[in-house]
Amino acid sequence: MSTEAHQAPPPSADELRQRVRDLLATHDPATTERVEFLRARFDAGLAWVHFPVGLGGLGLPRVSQEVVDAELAAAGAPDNNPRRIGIGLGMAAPTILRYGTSEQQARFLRPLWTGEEVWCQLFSEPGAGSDLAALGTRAVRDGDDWVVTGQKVWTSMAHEARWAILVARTDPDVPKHQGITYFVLDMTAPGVQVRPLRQLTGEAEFNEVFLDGVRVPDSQRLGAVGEGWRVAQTTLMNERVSIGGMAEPREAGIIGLAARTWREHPELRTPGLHERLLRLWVDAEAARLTKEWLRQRLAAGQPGPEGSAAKFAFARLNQQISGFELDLLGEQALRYPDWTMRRPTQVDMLGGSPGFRYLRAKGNSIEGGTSEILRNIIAERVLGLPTEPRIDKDVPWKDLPK
Amino acid sequence: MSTEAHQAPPPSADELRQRVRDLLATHDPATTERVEFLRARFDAGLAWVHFPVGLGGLGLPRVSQEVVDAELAAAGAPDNNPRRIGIGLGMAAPTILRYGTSEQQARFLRPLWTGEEVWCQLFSEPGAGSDLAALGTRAVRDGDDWVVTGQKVWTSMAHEARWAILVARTDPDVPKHQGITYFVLDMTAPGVQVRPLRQLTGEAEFNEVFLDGVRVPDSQRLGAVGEGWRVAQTTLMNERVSIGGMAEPREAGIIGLAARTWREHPELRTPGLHERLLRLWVDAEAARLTKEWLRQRLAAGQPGPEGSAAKFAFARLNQQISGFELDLLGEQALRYPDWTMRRPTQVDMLGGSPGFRYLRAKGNSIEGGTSEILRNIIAERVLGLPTEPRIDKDVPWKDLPK
Amino acid sequence: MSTAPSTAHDHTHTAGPDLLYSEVEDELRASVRALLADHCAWPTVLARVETDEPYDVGLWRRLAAEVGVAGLAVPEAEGGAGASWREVAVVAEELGRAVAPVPFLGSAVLSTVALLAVGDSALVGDLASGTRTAALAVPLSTAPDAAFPGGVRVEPGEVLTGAVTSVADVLPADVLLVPALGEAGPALYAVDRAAEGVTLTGVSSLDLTRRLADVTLRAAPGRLLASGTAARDALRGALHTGAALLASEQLGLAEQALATTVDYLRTRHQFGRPVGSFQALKHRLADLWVGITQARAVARYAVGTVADGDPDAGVAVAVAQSFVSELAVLATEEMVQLHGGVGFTWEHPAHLYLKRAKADAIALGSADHHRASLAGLIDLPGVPAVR
Amino acid sequence: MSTAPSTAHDHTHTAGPDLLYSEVEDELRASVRALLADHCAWPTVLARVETDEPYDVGLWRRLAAEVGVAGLAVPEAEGGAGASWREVAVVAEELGRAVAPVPFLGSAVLSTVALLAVGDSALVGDLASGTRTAALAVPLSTAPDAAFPGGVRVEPGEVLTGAVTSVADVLPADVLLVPALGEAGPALYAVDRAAEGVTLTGVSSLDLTRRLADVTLRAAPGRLLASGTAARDALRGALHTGAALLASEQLGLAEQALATTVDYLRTRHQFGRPVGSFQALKHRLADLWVGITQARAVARYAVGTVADGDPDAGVAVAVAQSFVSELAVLATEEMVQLHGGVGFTWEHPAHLYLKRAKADAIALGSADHHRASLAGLIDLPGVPAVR
Repeated sequence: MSTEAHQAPPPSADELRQRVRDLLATHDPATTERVEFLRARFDAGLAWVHFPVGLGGLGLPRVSQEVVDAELAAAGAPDNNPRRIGIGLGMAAPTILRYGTSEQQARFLRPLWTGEEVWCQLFSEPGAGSDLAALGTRAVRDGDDWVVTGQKVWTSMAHEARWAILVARTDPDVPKHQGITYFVLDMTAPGVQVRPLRQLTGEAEFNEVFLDGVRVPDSQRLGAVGEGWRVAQTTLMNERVSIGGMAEPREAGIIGLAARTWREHPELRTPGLHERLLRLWVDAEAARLTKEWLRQRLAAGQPGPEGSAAKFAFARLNQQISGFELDLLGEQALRYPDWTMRRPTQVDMLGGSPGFRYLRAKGNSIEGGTSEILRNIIAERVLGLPTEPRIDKDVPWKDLPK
Repeated sequence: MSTEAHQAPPPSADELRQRVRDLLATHDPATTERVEFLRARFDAGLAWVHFPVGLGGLGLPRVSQEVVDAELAAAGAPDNNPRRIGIGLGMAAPTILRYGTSEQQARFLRPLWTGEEVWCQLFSEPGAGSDLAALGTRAVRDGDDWVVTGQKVWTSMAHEARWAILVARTDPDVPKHQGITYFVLDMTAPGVQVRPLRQLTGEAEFNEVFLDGVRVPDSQRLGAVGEGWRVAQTTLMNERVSIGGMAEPREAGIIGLAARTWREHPELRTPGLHERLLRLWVDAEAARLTKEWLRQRLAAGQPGPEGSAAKFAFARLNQQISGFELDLLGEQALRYPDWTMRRPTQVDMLGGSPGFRYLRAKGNSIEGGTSEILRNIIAERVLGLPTEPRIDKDVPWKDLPK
Repeated sequence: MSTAPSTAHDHTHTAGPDLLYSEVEDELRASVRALLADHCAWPTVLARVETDEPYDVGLWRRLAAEVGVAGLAVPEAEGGAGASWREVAVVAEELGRAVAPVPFLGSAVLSTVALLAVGDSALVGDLASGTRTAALAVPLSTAPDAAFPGGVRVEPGEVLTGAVTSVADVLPADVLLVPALGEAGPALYAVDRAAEGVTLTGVSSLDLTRRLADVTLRAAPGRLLASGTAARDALRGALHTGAALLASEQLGLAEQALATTVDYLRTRHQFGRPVGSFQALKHRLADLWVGITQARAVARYAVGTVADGDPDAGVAVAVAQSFVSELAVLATEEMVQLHGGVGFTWEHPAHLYLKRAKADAIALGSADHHRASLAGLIDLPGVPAVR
Repeated sequence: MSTAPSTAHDHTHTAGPDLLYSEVEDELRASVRALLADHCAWPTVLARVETDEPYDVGLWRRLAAEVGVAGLAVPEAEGGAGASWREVAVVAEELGRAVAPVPFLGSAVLSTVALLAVGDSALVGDLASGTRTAALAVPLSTAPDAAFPGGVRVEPGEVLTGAVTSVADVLPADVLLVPALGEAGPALYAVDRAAEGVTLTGVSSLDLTRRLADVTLRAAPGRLLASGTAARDALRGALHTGAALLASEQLGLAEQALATTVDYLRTRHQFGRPVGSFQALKHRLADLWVGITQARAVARYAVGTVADGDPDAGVAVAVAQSFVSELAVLATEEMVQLHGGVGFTWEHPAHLYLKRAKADAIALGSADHHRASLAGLIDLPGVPAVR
């Protein structure tokens, strides 16, 4: 029931399939180099069909993408490894699309989508986590450039990224939400230093990024000066919407691993653990059905606020089930495979050890919005409960307690 | 290790016992009328030995009372039915002792202690529950009297009480904590109307009290005009300190009833309920040991803030165990003995039906300070966490949102 | 406890039923809600529960006649609307939301399923039109996989003798559907409420809005509906569908408990602020909303599988009763607590919701019972029996 | 599972042990805490755990020599301080509070109890002075009422062969106390760590501050300490007292987790306010404080009954492990969560507490295991076995 692209009648599924066949005819996946194929796909408007014509899309409803993806998958075409470039696809691209100039869109979107250029996100700071708007990284105007100095944290892929989306404070004398500006930053520029940030699993998925007098041309600003907070909302909104695609099978998450251990090791079972497992299984099934409900809503063009519930429930379930796994395993859980510092490119909850899962799951209720912030959002935006008295909205940023 | 009554050496336990024997010699419990015996006991300073001489006490440490009570109980002496007059003993008396004039002390304390005059408490209002200081009952000066108008609620024993302790607003133009004054109100005065307040159990333990132009002589004021909030702190502090006396045996609370049902009805058992019962039993034992710990602390002269933890845990346990009882009973729990409105003089959690316990326990986390307020108190006064931004402390009462 | 032909971990169940509400269902909901708003506001309910007529039969007739709620899942040929249990579930939500004292569960669900199973079109049609109501004579706490009840025996001459305790919706019923044991085993009989030998004794019930009664039969004349496996299946089917629909009722209870509490906390002030602005309460209500969001998906899935005859219905209903029962109790307990003193009074509706939720949690098998059944269905067995 | 000679519901246990800390204990605590503050600050601990010497043997010698922590419960005649397990529990709290990597549990508790039981004064004296340390060669997860281990066999010539996995505090140990099965049944042996045939393999452990090792014995010479019932009782007594003391360690962990979190939230600002002023967090921390208050009473009672030889010790220890294990895990999980991102990093000590708490919850019998044992002790049996 989408109302997008009403001007011209959208191509039918058959027409879309024809476009895919045309692409495949001119670029046989079996013989075309991967990057070249992806570029051609982008140019054919089949990258993200809901993007405008000329920017990798056809101005179609989002759901039409399923037709394209299915056809291409059937033909054995390479994909753009979306998990590796998730920040670019999910956060940078929608923001560039909405706030970027046409030059910026033309420059950034194609290599972003093909994965030739990896993106990362320079938002969080040691002193500004949940309260992102309190950020203190400064950007000072100097001719046609901005000079950026500060420290960012929790930056995944920073060590592989070519570009970053960045929010920085350009005016400390106004209230905190008003003095922020949004930039695209070249991660190869002088003054950018990336250090791995080791986490309690022993690994370092993330980085700290130190910015010391990094020059950013004003042409890499996204949106107006001082409008960075509003621009960032687009980025963050897209971070949380990640439900969709296929229905998830029962026991697909880590509950499946716990259930398998239970089935294969009768000697570990106790009545108390049985009760706990059954409760967790039911909770996992409830979470799965909620995601399915949400998927059906999105497919029907009725997005709802239940996505935050899904993230929230996911974090709690992962934590509870992984805690259960260790209790079930007993002695074996006292052993941890390896604490050696490593640099994984993505999180593999299902492939890791139970101990890894237990520890890594602790991050699920922190990353991408803490469970506490999600509860605030649900209470205020969904339930309409009144906000708390705020004292930080009208005071100049520089006068706030830190 | 109390430092009370250091001036004169306190009488030894033997001397106390002698005093009791003297009382018993002149007032044989077997032949003396109950009230007469209680009056004599009061006059002998054996009512509450930590009260001053002349007011029913001997200025001794609180613990000395145990000696007296044990001797009198052994001799078969009547007691003053402390549960019936709990509000007088626990709340009114300490406040009168601390803030009352000597005339007030002489007039009120003796019949209060003997139970000849029952007391009730007129604090809560429909619009001022947890936020007691928001109360709106007005007291207006008129010559030597105050004229009181307003509505109070949750008043137990109001229908049997001769006197009430009352807080009322005497100045609406100052911030809410500053305009309150504390009075003793005659419950038989014209303009006092008591109506039973039925609760979800079907019973009416409590009352609503409507005050319509009730005249209170200024001589019945306790403390200075506008000092009522501070006076009320003494009352409320004494409400929460009620731990002491004997150690509580294991399974003495409602967990004992649940355990008995479990033992006597193997046909009701399921593995899931077993796990729940064991957890509740452990929690009940933890609560019991905590009360024992607190009792030992008080006996050692080291009172601590853990009393609020005990009340809090008590409410949660009663609610959880009574909920468990119904689930265990199954079909039987679908039946409730009787919804007829009754007027009990005290709560009998252990003697009532499981359904009654389940419903009545809902009040445990509301009455005498909600669990939410108790958590605030623990967080701020015990853990030293910062208070929330307050907007109601400096605004005149009349300008507060209601 | 039943055993599972196919286990859950073979990953066969992926998409399954439509979980959303259709436009038709939205309209149905609006009609039911409007009628209940006019005739079933909670002060009306509270006033009724202590009278001699705890059920509002007039309201039920009206719901049946004006909105057709009694026969939604009954085929048109048998006098119904030819819709499905999915639509009935929407009605269950609304009736739960209003704690309506009507014989919906007993007549339009339990009895109707049983009668459809045994093919008694005449009686089904009467129930569907609301001109008569029926009750299934089992204790309300009976679980779908319970043993066939043995409290009533068939005696020579097709008369029934025995007793059944704690029967829901039987007080206003015209007909009792009675599971009984005859010489040839299980049987299901229809017994006229007005027949000789039928005695109903009202029971003071925890749930004020669904009054129970004890049924005594002394050589009461019965009409055989089914016997043997057919009787057993009819009873089990009725209880199973009932458990699915009950989850929707529980969802409605929980939703209304949350909505009422949110409204109260938005307007009630303490410490110079709306109480609903205090973060600890906000977080608890947010948790509750998350739970209700999940309960909705779970309940819709359960009734969807039942409506579709999906083989996953056994798991789905057990999951629904495991999850939604406890959620509804939590929601109503929070409703009482977060209303402070006023929620503890008889004159506030919170207790009607609390009592209904707690009774519903025991009805048609407790959450604990359904979790135990689930263990067999999804191949998560308990401790080996050797110890 | 052991059966109870006297059941709990006969209401015999009322007052019981002193639950408070004595002045002597307060002084002991201050001494231990001061020494740990100087030599066991968490950056020191964190730096050590990834080295080849995860245990701080120097610190342990110092604690033994300067404060006498290793022999508090050992009679003076055997080289100890002649105090009781009550005082040892205070040390356990402080070591838990510091997540100190010292062989306290293995040497000063498990081994010392076992050696006192079998009457090996010489070795007890060495352990008490801290000049030597010992470890009890059982998996750390072993519960007090577990079956006697069968992984090591006594072979002719009093030599031992077999393997034991996941042994705590054995890496720095001089002596291993090895339960073994001989021809005459259970036996307990002392084995010199340096003896031929003894191999230790360090294990990468969940708890970084209590590194485990696997022990392999190949015809290693052993010295018989006890056999038969005496060996069995010595082992069970060691594990039982160990479980009581572990509750005190877990209490210390929880207290420190709460204290650290409160300190952080008092100073950290978000939204222009100290984070600790947000009510939802305050309520969670208040709940935790209530739990810790209860855990303290429970742990003191457990160690009190053990110290007094009170017949209620079985129930008391099972209650303590059921309650305090989960509380300590919760406290450290809240510590990680409420520190936000920084609590998730390797460079913050929160993870050291989380890992110790989770490992402790599995050590010496899980909470689940202890609850199951408790059921027998307090006459709350499970479902009758007929189904």
